Amino acid sequence: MEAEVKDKIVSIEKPEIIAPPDWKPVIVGILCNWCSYAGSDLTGTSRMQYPPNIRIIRVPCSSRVDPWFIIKALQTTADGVLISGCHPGDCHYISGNYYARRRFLVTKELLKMVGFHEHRVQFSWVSAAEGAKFAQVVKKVTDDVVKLGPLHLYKKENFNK
Amino acid sequence: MEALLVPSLAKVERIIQETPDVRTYRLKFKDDSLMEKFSWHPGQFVEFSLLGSGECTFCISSSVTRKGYFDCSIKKAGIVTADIHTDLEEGDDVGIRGPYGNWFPTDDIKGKNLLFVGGGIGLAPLRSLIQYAIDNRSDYKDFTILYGARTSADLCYKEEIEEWKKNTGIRVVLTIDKPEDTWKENVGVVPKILEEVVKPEIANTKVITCGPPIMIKYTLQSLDRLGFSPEHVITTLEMKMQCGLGKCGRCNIGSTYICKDGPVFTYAQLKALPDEF
Amino acid sequence: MDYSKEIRDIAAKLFADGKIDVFVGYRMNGFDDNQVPVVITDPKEVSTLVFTEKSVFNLTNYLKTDHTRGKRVGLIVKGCDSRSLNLLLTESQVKRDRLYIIGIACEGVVDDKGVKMQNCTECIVPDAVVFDEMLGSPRGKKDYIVNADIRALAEKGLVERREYFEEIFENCIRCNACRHSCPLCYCAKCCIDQETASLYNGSNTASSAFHALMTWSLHLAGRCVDCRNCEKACPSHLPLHLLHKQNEKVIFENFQNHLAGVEEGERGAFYKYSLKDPDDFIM
Amino acid sequence: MSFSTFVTDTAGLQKMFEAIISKHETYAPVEKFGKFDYKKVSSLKECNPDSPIDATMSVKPLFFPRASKIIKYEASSAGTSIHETDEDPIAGKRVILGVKHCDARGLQVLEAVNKWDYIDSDFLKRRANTVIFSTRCDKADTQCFCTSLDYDVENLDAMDVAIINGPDGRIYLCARTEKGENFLTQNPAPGSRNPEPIAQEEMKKQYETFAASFRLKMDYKDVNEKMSKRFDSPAFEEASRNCVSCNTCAFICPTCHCFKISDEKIRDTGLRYKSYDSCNNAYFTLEAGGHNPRPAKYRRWRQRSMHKFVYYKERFGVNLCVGCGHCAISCPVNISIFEVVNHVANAPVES
Repeated sequence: MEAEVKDKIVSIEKPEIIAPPDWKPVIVGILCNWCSYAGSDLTGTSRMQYPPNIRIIRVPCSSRVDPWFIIKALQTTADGVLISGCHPGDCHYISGNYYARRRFLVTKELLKMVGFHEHRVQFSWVSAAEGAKFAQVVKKVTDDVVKLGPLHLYKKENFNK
Repeated sequence: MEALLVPSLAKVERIIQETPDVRTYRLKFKDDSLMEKFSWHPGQFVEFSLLGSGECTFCISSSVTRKGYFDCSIKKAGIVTADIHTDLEEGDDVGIRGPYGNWFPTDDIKGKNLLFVGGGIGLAPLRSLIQYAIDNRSDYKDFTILYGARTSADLCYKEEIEEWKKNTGIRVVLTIDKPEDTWKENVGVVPKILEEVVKPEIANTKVITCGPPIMIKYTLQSLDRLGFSPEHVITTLEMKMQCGLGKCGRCNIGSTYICKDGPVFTYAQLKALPDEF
Repeated sequence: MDYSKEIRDIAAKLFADGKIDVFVGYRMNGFDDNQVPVVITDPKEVSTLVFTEKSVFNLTNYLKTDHTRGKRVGLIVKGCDSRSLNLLLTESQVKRDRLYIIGIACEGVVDDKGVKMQNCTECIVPDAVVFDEMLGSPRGKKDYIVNADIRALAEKGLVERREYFEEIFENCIRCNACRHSCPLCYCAKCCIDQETASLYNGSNTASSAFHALMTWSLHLAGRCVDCRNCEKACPSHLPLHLLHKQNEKVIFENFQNHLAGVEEGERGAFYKYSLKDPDDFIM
Repeated sequence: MSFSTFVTDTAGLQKMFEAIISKHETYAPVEKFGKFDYKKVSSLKECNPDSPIDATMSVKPLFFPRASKIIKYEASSAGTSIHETDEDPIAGKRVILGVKHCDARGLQVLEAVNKWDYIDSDFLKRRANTVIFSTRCDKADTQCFCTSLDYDVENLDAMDVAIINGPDGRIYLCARTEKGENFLTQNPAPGSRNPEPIAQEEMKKQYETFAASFRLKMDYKDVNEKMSKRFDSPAFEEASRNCVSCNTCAFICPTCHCFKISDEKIRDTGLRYKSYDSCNNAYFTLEAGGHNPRPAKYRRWRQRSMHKFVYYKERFGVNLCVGCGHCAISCPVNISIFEVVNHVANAPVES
């Protein structure tokens, strides 16, 4: 189920950079504790498969995600970022994800302007019952990032994957 | 590569929990030849780095006469020291640069009575000199060590203090700020005990003091009242330092670089500095 | 637009009545026709006050310094300045009853070279929104215009935009002047200045500039009032407004025409939400 | 020891610059967003050696980088290891074009602090490996006051080659150090020749016109002396009142040399950086225990101005200010160190 990497993948933002043959994307997944994290659990317990490229970070609520986290992930190891929370109206804290939604849109648009492909940072609503959807989302994000190639923008010098 | 700022690796040999928030780290350079060459005077400091956290300035709290290791006593205060307390274990590696700064005038004080006045973690730099003086006992006359802390639990080097007490010619006076049930020694702040209990001889005595700024302030005043001349009072001054080399400009007080011209000053020298510490 | 005389009279009166301890205004810089802010505590200095179209700096920045904290302050605000003041008030950074605000119906200010500032040509709220006293005749709100630079950038391709911004981040020297001169950056310790090693970002690389400027602008999104203090302070002359204007545009277009600090008591765009906010970008 | 002078014209100078750029690693002011910063160049078209002083950054970062790596370290199960960072990219032989006189003087002043006691060999190595070409300004900018300070601008030897514009398109190339002399002999300007005897006079005249164009003038001895007695002056508070503590002044100053040491870590590898810091920053002297010797803004300003005009002078015999005016130009509220020190020096003393 490992994301398939064909040879000669170029970085979409920096076409001069060609991915090494053994390159595998790193996706940082920031999941809300109450829905998406439980959803990803369900994916596992239901034995559904999804790409192992995702590294999951659990947060109490999607509104805990400061745009800073996304910037930080992109600046260090991530080739792509997935942020997932409860469906609108289902927030454990009643309205957290409504606040988060606003921030996500602005962050996404700003990153797009400074030269990141819009598929680098993706968002999803996954409930605790949607194990299959979680697998689908991760698959889509990974496939997208594989198409975009490695991220080489503003990486910290001393990072090694 | 900034050649001056590169540390050498040292190993933590032992960790001694002195008080709830002070630990003594016994260190030894990984390179044995470096350890042999490493020599310092009491009162000097090193730049201690926990790699992956940051660099901090600590005085060496043991004497060069005790060979094969050196101690740093570290109180938990900021980000790096908190990391040192939580992350650093026996056998781990740390980076050490040094020794830097000037030192207690070990020659000038020869043949004199010594009065040590320490408060809290301020005993650490004094310990280096006390150990040095004990190991060269014949060079110095009588010692008095006045040491105070907030509570009895905050007294550092408890075992060593017991040993000092056994030595002849050393008078140890301990004090804590507030009375405690099991506490049998003095109660009261250091300057008060200094004037009321210690009552030091003035002639032929050198005073060496270190402690929190507020203690230093009042101790210096009491020493004045007791009639010590400022030239005979020696203190060590701590400022925020980063390079230890007289370059980074952080420890400037007037045209003095505390890291190069200090940290040891006499009270007379301190009086001449602008009031910025 | 010259209200120097009126402002001197008002300031003198305020001092005479004992209503203020400090007055923050502008004076001539003493060598050419440009002005610098001045913090006055002595009523005798009132005569140095001026206000013309050269009065550029947003004075609400001084509300976070020791000279004004806890004191009664007289202050001159233009349209954009008053928006930032409005936000400081709603975010409980200053107390309204300690301020005496001279609002200006602003006709736009000019930069050092005498050219009208870009933010003034696109100004939405020229009149001060909070004030105790208004100078000039108010002309009401204007329509929102998308910044010309943002429009130009939107037409460029991904690689072109990336190259342009890479240049910006590479030329940043990480002095943090933008942040210090921003009236709305009042945090005691900024999250960008983390000293913890795994979060440290103080090196002078494009990467750390990207981190600092992006985080900074996103923390100001929905609050930035486009006063351009940051650009004035930037020693590298970076077009920092691009980041803020982009956020402003997205917020205006998607969140019920929200503009920071225009309504009294209204908080930044990220302090509220609507059920109708766009959702289609989320899977 | 006297050094040679050559005369050439604009075209000759251009050709010489082109030859230098093609042969040597060359740095020169490159414009980005209306501001010139010293960068590596590969052709003369990219840069402008005659960049205006008010829009040019200091050359200091080429000698004292804004952030330099000290060490790289790695932790593994076998223990920690310390590695050297990559070879310093800017320590090789190189030429810098278009350095201002004041900027070059800044490097000379900085040598004192880098040479006392512990010797910062990196700084000195970068200095020794660099040939600096400096054009004397024809006219002072509004914030300049270099002629009012304790160095001889006319015969400054902080640069290796001084370029002076004479009348009728004549350009004089004066070697000022041995390094410059050798460099000029090896890389002569095409068509350059030894000057006529009138050259000295013409150069002097150029200097006189330049010196006459200054708006700001002061007597540095007087300021040094008065400042040293004004530590407790309330004038520091007045002068610093409208400072917004943005720290720009320290970051663009050609002589400020305070730095901080900080670690950056990702997983088990880390880098230690030495990067600029400013004494105007409230956190500069904050100790971990919470004690801060300079908590108020005026105290930090006092430190800054006293360091420039009193402390450094006491310690190393030179003023730490070179009169370039960069701080005043870059300051969002136009506070000039000139104004501050003069305000303090001339403030009435309370009896």
